[in-house]
Amino acid sequence: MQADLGFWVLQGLNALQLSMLLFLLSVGLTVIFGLMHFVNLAHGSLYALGAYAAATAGAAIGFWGGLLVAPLAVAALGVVLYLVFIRRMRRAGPMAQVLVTFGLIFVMLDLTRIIWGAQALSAPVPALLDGRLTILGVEYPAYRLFVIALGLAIWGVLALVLSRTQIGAMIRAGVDNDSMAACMGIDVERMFFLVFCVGCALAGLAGAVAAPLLSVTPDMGLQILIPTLIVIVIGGLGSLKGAIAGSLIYGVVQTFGAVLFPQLASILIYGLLAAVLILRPAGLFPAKG
Amino acid sequence: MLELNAVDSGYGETQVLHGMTVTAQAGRVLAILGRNGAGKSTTLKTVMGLLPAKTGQITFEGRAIRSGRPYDIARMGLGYVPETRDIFRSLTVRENLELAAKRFPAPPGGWTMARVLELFPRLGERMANGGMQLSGGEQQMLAIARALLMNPRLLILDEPTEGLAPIIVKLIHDRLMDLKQTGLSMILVEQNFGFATSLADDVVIVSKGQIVWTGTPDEIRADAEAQHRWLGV
Amino acid sequence: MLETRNLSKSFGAIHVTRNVSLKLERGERRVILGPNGAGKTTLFNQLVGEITPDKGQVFLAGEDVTALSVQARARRGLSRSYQKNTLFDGLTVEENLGLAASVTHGHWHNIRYDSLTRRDVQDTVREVAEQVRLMPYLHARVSDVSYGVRRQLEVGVALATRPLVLLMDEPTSGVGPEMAKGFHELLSDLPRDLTLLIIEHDMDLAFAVADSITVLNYGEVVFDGSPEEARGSSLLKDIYLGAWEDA
Amino acid sequence: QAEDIKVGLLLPFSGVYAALGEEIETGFRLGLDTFGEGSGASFEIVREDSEASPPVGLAKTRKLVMQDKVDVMAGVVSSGVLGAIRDVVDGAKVPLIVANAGNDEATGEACSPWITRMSFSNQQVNRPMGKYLVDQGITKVFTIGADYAAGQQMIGAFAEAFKAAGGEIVGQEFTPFQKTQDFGPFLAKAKSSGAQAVYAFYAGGEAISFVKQYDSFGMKDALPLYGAGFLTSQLYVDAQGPAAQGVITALHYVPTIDNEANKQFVEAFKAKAGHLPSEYAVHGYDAARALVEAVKSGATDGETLGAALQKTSFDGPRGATAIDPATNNIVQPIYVYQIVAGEGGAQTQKVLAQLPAEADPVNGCEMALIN
Amino acid sequence: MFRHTSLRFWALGLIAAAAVLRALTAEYFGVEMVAEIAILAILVIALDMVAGFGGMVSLCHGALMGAGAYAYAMLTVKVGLAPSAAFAGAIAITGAASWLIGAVCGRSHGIYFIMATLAFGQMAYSLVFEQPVFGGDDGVSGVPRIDLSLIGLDLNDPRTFAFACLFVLGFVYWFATHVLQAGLGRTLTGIMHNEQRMRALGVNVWRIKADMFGLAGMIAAAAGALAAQHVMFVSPGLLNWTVSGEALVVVILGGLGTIIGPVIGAIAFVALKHEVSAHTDYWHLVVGLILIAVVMSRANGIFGWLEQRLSRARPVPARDVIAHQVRKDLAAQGALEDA
Ligand SMILES: Nc1ncnc2c1ncn2[C@@H]1O[C@H](COP(=O)(O)OP(=O)(O)OP(=O)(O)O)[C@@H](O)[C@H]1O
Ligand SMILES: Nc1ncnc2c1ncn2[C@@H]1O[C@H](COP(=O)(O)OP(=O)(O)OP(=O)(O)O)[C@@H](O)[C@H]1O
Ligand SMILES: [Mg+2]
Ligand SMILES: [Mg+2]
Repeated sequence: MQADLGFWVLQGLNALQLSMLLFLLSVGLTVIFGLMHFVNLAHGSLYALGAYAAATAGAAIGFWGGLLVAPLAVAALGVVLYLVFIRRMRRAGPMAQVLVTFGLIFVMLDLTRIIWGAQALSAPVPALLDGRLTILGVEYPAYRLFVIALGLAIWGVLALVLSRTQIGAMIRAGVDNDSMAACMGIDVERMFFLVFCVGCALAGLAGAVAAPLLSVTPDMGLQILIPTLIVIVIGGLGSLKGAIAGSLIYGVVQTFGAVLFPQLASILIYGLLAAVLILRPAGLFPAKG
Repeated sequence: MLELNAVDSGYGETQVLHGMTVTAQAGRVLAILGRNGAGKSTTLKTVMGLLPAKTGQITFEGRAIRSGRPYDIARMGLGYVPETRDIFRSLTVRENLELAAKRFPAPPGGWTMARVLELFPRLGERMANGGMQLSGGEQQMLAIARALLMNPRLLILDEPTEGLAPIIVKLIHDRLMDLKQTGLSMILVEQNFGFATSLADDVVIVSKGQIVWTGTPDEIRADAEAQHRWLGV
Repeated sequence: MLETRNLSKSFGAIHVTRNVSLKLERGERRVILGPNGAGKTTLFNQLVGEITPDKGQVFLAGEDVTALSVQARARRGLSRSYQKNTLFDGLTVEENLGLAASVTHGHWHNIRYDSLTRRDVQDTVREVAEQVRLMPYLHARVSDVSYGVRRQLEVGVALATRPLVLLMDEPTSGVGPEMAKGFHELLSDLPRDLTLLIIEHDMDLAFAVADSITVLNYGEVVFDGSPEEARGSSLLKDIYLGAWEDA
Repeated sequence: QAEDIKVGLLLPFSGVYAALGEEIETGFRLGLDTFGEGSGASFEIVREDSEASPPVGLAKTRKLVMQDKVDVMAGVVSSGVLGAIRDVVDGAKVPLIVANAGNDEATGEACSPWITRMSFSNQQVNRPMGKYLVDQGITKVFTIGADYAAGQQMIGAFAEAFKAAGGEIVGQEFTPFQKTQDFGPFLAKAKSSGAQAVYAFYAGGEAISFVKQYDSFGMKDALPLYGAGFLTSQLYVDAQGPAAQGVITALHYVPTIDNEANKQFVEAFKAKAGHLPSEYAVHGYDAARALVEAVKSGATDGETLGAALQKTSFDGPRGATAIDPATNNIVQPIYVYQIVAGEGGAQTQKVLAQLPAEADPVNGCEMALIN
Repeated sequence: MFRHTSLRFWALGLIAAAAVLRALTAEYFGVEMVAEIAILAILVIALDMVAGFGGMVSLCHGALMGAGAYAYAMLTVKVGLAPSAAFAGAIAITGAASWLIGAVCGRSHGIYFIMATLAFGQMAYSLVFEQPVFGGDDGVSGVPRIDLSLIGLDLNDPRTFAFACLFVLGFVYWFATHVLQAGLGRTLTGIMHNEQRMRALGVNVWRIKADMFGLAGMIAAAAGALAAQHVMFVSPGLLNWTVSGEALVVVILGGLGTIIGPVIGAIAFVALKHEVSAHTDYWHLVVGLILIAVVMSRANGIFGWLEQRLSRARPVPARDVIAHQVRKDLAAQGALEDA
């Protein structure tokens, strides 16, 4: 079985697909995390919310509508969260932030249960992507290929925006020393607000993309949180490169670990995380800022 | 140009400024002298909106700026070089400079990247370095260069010569002199008495959060008693 | 007491120190001069072990310490102050000094008693506080005192370890003339067998306290001699002093 | 004269199993309402959230027993909680009607006269499928299930019966419990294993993801999917959608079972909860009924209730149901069903076969009868 | 730096009196709650020791406690050791493991430290969950309590057991505050404020961190061994990261870096949880909201708030120090990357 090329292609695609889903999620978190030094543990809940929004909206206006609505809805929630909590917590340091967002996890968990019930929902795969395509002699679900493509596309866009615009430098300056940045006429507050909203929208997008693939349950956000954190810590906080590298490493280790060393599978990734942190205490590709 | 009138300010519970009243005239250089801990830096921070003023008025070109946000105050044309320099450590030297240069386009004859690098050639050699890797003196140059690139109407310098080699101090002195000649208004907080008095048009001395002495450079040079009493020279 | 041989370090293409060889006798007081960015602080960092040199050795009291960690060198009597304050900001001045003294007196790793209330620690704290004129501030929190006071504490913490060799990185930058003068007195009060290496930009102080002067430029030792020689050196004037000294 | 029976209802009302807790509670209350009328007793329910966590469940059980002094307990979703509280209820001699937890030991080596199970046991649901598959001409099977005690018991019981009937297990995979969201890697393995069919056990969110992903890889045609009926439980088929069509599984209850008792139950439950009942609902419903029957037979306190519960037997929604006096486990028929398209695009269960009720082997249970 | 202010003594006395009173008078469940609170309080003291005084915000203390519980359960049930020997054994084993974790993770700071400890915690969780020796998902039952009949005590009596837990809590409180006031604790606090300077003063930073983490691990193990005896059952859920998260919540709710604060946090948390869950299934929501409100109040937890109102000597909240430290670290990393 292992000698068969098809097996490697298929599992490789599986790994890539998982990586891209994690990338969509972790990139938002890493941007908020690394640039604003804001520890948003509720990021997973935003993802869950995106999935619920996509499932609900999808039922009414179809998958593509849901894919559009979910990020917007989550970004809107992000606005509320920012105005009510985050803005006041920015200077409070990671401990307070961990706690407030830890509290938010539970609040949002129960809120989803109250609104959507405790039972699992799901979103259908759109007709356009319902089939399978053949790549390198392997039949593979079209929807999963779509996830891969979407992840790569978002990566490209973000890389372009961050490296080619001054906004990246402004954000980093604000992170370094917000009062000095303000003294240079940078509206630090507004900038962070935008960053936060974009991060939230990406989480919502990840949820919307995941909805047809997985089941939509209240605790899906909690489940995905640890893998996402592992991804960004392996990759290094705040860097796009880190998010993509971490996602790929996680996807590959998880997928191939599961099929090749099933007994070790669940320990493997934690071992890897520990090893990375021992050798490179700041992750593989820490942000330059 | 900039006026403080009976300003009280401080850090949380600790009040540092007690009725600080001082005026910086347009086109002139005001030197603020005083012992360590007198409240010089606190005055500047309050002007920039980094510390809230509890009472009193602060006006810049006639507009009240008390309790404005630093962001707005900076955009009104105040360029600030803090005593801690506050280089953006995770940005390269170039990025530090561009942050100002790209967002505050130089008026004709204003400060441009090229002119600033001419002023501090040392920085030119370090353009790709991270802000953190600069030596102390290089950081000071960068902080001044950065403020100049904002092409401010009032330049506020908090101990610009601290930690600089004499040759650089001289250089900065000459450049500031040039700036002064172009009519740029400046506020200068200094420990270096000679440096300050040779640049300033007006001198004030701060002690315990209040102005205790006002005059010209010549007057303070002549007033050994005041020097001894307020500056410990 | 402290010796370096061919110490070299570069960051990428920048050579920050090139073949620096220094030799300080016991009790010698040497001032390092040099333009900004000459590599003075980086030299200190290599002496104490915060940066590993690319090549060359460091000897402390005859022992090759090049491979030793920062803390190991510190416990052999090497102490430094920083150009940029490196203090325990949330603690009081007394606690800052006490932490340093408790390491010296060997109480730092004890789980039986409070290291800061030990007699020997308290005595050292008091002595040092007097030396660096910090008595009035003992119970103030570092984050509440002015910058100048912090500069004094920066030296005080380094002194409180009761070192054999003390490296000071621009100890008077940011302190007023009065305190700078006080600092001069402080230096003259220090025991004569304490070896001092000082980075200074204040020429009056430098010439007043130095037994010898070393000038660094672009990472290289370009001058090594007595203060008298330095005063007359045209090289020093060109690269460092400029015409400012008479202002 | 009206007796007052205090019932401790221990269910997860928060956490991942909250949905099951809700179903069971609704069923239980419906059961009390439906059957309690003529019993002459009134029932007081003290409800406690076990959070599906053994230590919490244990603490709550102790509270119910020692402080609230309940006459009887009902509930328990997770086998872990059941294992944790077993000694307490056994020691305190408080009868417990298990309304879900299916671990085999509870009615095997760790059985207790005070613990009566009205739900199912893991092996009971899966064992009959071994022979059934061979009868359908399937002799090579790949099994896959969640890696925890219940998953291992379910798959294990099936595999044993399947091999006994002459089948061959060509591959076996246990996936990390509640940590696996992407089954792609395992499905690829199953595909290349040379099996004729896949037999799976999953529940909850994992069941939904598994069935959908199985379909998306296009495996249903070449490699039909069988499994324990929890895989396509009434609770999940709506979310699974058309992906579930064609999957054949076995379970002790589906809402489409054709008998009078079930019709009434389904009607009443729908009226109350607004959706079709799942097997979890029926556990609660029948647990309540067993309790009421025990009271009707004259039981008034813990001890008499315990004795009476051991003798439970009635025709309920799942057909003829009785307690096996040797283990205190339920004996019930098992239904093989397939998910097919129903009216209005919904999925419905088509019962293919009713396999006869069969008591579990005693498995080391030494059951003392109460009185 | 840890100081015993008079407010702290008052709080301590009040808590002790209330606990004894409640353990004496409450009904069954009330007594159980005392034991539950005492055990949680022991755990959070262990966490506050390293987080509040060393900036080592650990997300594996739940796992350490679980390890202690499992070690105790395995040593009694599977190895057949006497419970008191097993108690000591559990503390020793967990302490050693904890020392190693501290030594390894001590290199990283801030959020990286949190994640590194999380990784070790989850590794332990997976190990226990998946190795059949540990009973997997089903856990290990039949865990005995220590036999104190020699001194005439029966720990199987809930009231006696609650008192035993309170006794251990008292000892742990004394021990923790003592260590924090001793050289080791002072040095650790110095490291939290400025690691670089501590090194330059001659301190072996990683040793201090590892030693303190090891001591805290021993305390967490004691909490675990008590928890195992309390429910007489252990299951893998004990080691899950959410337990560590909850412990952290309790520490901050009470007041990071005050030792007495976390004890108050434990009382508040357990009481709140029981009170709210008695009224609604959505108790997570309510507790979450209250938590947010407390943290947003900008005070350093409940005790920090009390301290702010009632005492003049206002120590710098450890969380501000940590915040500052993390910022510096992150910026410094950016710089290193350029080299
Ligand atoms: N962050 C702070 N929190 C509380 N008090 C402070 C703070 N910073 C400064 N102070 C206090 O405010 C007073 C004035 O400080 P300031 O920095 O304005 O002095 P300065 O005149 O600039 O002195 P220097 O020449 O030393 O820089 C000092 O007494 C100092 O103790
Ligand atoms: N980590 C680093 N990476 C790259 N370059 C560095 C690094 N650290 C220092 N440098 C460079 O090395 C040179 C020497 O720096 P150093 O801090 O030793 O100067 P200095 O002599 O102390 O100057 P000053 O008097 O201004 O403090 C500077 O040009 C600086 O930019
Ligand atoms: Mg100042
Ligand atoms: Mg320097």
